[in-house]
Amino acid sequence: MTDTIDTKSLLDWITRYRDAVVEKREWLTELDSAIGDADHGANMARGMNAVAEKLDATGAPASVDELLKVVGMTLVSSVGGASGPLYGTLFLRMGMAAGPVTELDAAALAASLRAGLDGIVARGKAEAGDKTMFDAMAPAVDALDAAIAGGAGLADAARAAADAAATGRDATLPLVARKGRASYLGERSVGHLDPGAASTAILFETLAATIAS
Amino acid sequence: MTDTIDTKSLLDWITRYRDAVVEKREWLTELDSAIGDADHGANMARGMNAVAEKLDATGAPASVDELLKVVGMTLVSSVGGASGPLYGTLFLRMGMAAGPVTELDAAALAASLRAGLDGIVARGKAEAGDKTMFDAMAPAVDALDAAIAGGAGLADAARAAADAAATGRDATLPLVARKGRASYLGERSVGHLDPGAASTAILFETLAATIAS
Amino acid sequence: MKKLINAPEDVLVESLRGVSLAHPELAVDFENHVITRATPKDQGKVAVLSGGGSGHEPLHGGFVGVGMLDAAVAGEVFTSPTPDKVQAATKAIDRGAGVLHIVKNYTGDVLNFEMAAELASMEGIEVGTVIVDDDVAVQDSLYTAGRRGVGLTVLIEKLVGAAAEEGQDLASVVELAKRINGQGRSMGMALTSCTVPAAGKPTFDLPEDQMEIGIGIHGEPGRHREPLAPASDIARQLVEPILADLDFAGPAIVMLNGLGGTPQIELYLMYAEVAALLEKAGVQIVRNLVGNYITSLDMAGCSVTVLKVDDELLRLWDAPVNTPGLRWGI
Amino acid sequence: MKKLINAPEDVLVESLRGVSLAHPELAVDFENHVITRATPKDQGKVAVLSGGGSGHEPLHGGFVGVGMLDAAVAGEVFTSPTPDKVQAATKAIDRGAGVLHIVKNYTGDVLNFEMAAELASMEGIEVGTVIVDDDVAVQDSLYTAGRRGVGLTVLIEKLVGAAAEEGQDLASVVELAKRINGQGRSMGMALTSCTVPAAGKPTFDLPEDQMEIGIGIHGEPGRHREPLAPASDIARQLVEPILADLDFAGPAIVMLNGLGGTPQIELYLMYAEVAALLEKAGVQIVRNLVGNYITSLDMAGCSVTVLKVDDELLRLWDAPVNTPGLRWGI
Ligand SMILES: Nc1ncnc2c1ncn2[C@@H]1O[C@H](COP(=O)(O)OP(=O)(O)O)[C@@H](O)[C@H]1O
Ligand SMILES: Nc1ncnc2c1ncn2[C@@H]1O[C@H](COP(=O)(O)OP(=O)(O)O)[C@@H](O)[C@H]1O
Ligand SMILES: [Mg+2]
Ligand SMILES: [Mg+2]
Ligand SMILES: [Mg+2]
Ligand SMILES: [Mg+2]
Repeated sequence: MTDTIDTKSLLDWITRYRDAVVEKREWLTELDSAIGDADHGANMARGMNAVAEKLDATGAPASVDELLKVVGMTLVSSVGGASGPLYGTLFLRMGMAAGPVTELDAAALAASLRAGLDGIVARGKAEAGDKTMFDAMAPAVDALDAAIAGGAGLADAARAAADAAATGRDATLPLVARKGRASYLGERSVGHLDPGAASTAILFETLAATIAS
Repeated sequence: MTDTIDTKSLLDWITRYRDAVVEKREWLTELDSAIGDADHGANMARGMNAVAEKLDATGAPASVDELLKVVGMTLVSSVGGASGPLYGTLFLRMGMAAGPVTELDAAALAASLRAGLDGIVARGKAEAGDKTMFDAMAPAVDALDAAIAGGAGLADAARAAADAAATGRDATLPLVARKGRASYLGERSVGHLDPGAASTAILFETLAATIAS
Repeated sequence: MKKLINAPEDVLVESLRGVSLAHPELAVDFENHVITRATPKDQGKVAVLSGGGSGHEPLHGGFVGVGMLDAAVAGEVFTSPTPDKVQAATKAIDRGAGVLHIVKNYTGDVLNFEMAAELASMEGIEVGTVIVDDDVAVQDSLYTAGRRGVGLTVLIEKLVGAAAEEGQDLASVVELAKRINGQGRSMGMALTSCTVPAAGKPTFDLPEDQMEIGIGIHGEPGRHREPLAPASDIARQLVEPILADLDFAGPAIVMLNGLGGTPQIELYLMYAEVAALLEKAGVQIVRNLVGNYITSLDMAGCSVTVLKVDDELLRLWDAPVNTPGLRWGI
Repeated sequence: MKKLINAPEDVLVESLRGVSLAHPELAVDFENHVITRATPKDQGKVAVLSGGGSGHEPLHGGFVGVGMLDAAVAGEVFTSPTPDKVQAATKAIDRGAGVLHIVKNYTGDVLNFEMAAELASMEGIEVGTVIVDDDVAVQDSLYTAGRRGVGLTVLIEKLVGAAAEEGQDLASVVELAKRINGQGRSMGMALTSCTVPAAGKPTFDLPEDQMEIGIGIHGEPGRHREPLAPASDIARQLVEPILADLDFAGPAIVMLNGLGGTPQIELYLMYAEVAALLEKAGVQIVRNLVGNYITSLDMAGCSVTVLKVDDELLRLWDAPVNTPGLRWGI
């Protein structure tokens, strides 16, 4: 465990995320059945499986930006639905912010994720409390920044981010959805977790686990 | 109780038959569900209700042939399906055989019914054992003839006919259908009463009851 | 029973009201439940009539129009119309050259149309009749009412309608209809029962894991019931009995028909399976229909119809037709 | 789950195979799940593209052809197609005059088509976009993703397709599409849920005696659930919110659309109810469609779309169209 994350570890993260969404696909779809159209698990599993296949077939790029670009492009071109362009944009913007390096220190990782989050907002126009993936991701990136500013190491910062994402996910429960398909439900969306927030919490959990290992 | 049946009694018979098929429509449809298309009760009820309405609206004709013709024509033009033309033909031919009289004695009634039965055979080509209304009607008309030949009065002859019709109906149970919709079932039609034989048994039962009253 | 209806006994007339409002090019006789063209064809041409129980829409009313039927007589749901109504329609459309009755082979239909033809000829109208009996699910033998008339009816109505439109006489049109009937076969299957409005419940019970092979279009039982199978297997079970009944090598028109409750995405998928099997057996599909053409109320399932064709039939098929259910070339 | 399919994951491609076999006048790109005309329109004319999740057939693939769409991009069932595929289709049909994207207003569709338009313009293809949002069941407010795009999509595809066919430029075609979107509204209801093949079970439970008013075309919940009612009452519940949203007095095109599992006999019956209510409110129905045009897999139910029209729109409506799903004048 060092205080940077290199391309190989990023690849490990991607793999863990794939495994986790495939494992939890039914739960994600259950969440989406309640307030959406019952496909978020299928969408994320299809996308991350496509990413894994793509990286298998072409070999993982050596530079961080190339790797993240492949992930982003593959998600964009395999998921569809709302989550495809949004998660795709996350990784594409992360790559652009990271640049042609082979590892990221804590600050660079945080900046990259911040850029990704901004990309999601640029695409989806979500605001805090709209009951979307933003409500798990924004607190996670904020927590990462705060931990780094407070002098924490990468591992601790990533753990803080994962915890914040989980808290953010749980905080979507009482919200009225104002973006995406769930917004058609109005008040009836209250009492359900947002599926995208749930998959985002998994993303940060696997990031923390990768760095911790 | 005399040994003839006049137009008024024939009308009484028609009314009793209407009441009986309306009362038993669900049973008739149940029978038709098992080996047909679940409409024999609806068909017969619609037809006999139309007959009653017609006779109500225009008044019952004074002569036997006119009365039976109205019944037959109304059945033909209100039932549809297989039973419409067959029952319609029965009454039309009965009327033609009876002629412009105001009452029928036992022999004339038997001859009229025989002509009706022949009409059904001419239309539907059913033979004994095909599992159709023929299998209730032919024994009934035979029994009527035999009773008259044996010197029985009209009431006893009609009772014999009703009993023979019921026996004929029950005898359709083990038969394999060879005519009408039930024939598509082949062996699977075994073990079910034929709906048309069931409505025919009701026809003769109400005839016996009318004459007995 | 979940249906978009008011009272079950009003379904037929209220649905005809919708037909009448939706199609100014058609005329509806509400008393006799007859749909005709608003503008009759020219005097001296054979008129073509079909009809039967309702619940098979677009058959028959949806096929009234230039190049196809002149009239359709609608009975109650699954119940043949009565002779007087068929006779009224026959009289209304006769243009002095006689009327062809296209009748599906069910005892009720056959008897009612037979009586109607008698009534019509008593009024001096020449009537020719073709009895359609294309359903290979039922044995055509002395021991049945014969094969049922199903999907081929649609194709006959189109082809014979074209022949009548171009001025062929009644004898030719009857002969043509009979010839087509001789060279077409169908077979159907159901995933679910239909529900007759007046009955209020499904005609038969079909468990969630079972299907019925060889179903008729009135919810009559089929050849047998068996566990639900993939589309490829179902296609095989529909195509094989058709090919076993008649040699279809050569050019053919194929219809993959939905029974009313099956969506188009599944019908196209089935068509791909069926077409592959037929092509493998030497059938060359020159024209096709994929969609709901002869339905069984809300039943889920499909049927396959194959008709052997020559250049003459192909020409008649391609002739213009303009009806709610089939339209091209106009 | 009772469906005529093989494996759920193959439904899309296998159904496209059927489309390809059934329609020689169309070309199918199996890699990108794109249906185009086999013969492209003339150089210099605006091309019109639509697409979205599958399961709404005939929308969109069934509307590709002369006078309507140049291409339809099919996503997985109920899932928007991805930008690369939309971009591939855009590129394939551009005839140098730009491409109109007709997009139904769902976050997924909007985002994916937006990215596709970005990709296309990077390649020098001019793209115009109309977002269709006609569903009055959903409030259009800051607190929702806006009204959903439903039945009006069919009418826009027809009208705008006609304008492109006659050579109107991209700016005019975009403006026309937006104008039409502004003057049409829809509302739907369901008797049953649909079943997504990959999910294998109904998306929602709707008890035998209940119906859902204001349903979307993906099994999204509606405005509310209530006891099953007669057709006349259902018609009122569909028509009233449409009339409350926009003044429709005057000439209009009306579509009574089936959601996939409802037979034509019921759709005509509903049409009669709806037409009567609209006429009473001063809407003069000058054209109509009654049938399955934009479906939700096997869902039973229907939707009503009303579009205010003038002579210009009527002329475009009557212009020839030749697609599997809509055909006249050719
Ligand atoms: N405008 C938006 N901004 C951010 N996230 C969004 C937005 N719209 C939807 N989402 C997220 O997308 C998730 C749904 O994704 P998914 O089910 O895969 O797509 P779809 O809604 O198209 O079926 C929601 O749970 C929500 O977190
Ligand atoms: N060819 C025939 N000859 C005599 N009776 C017949 C014949 N075909 C059918 N039937 C009778 O008709 C009855 C069915 O009548 P119904 O259900 O009203 O008509 P459908 O079969 O057209 O639905 C059968 O039960 C049978 O008794
Ligand atoms: Mg979803
Ligand atoms: Mg019956
Ligand atoms: Mg019947
Ligand atoms: Mg989706």
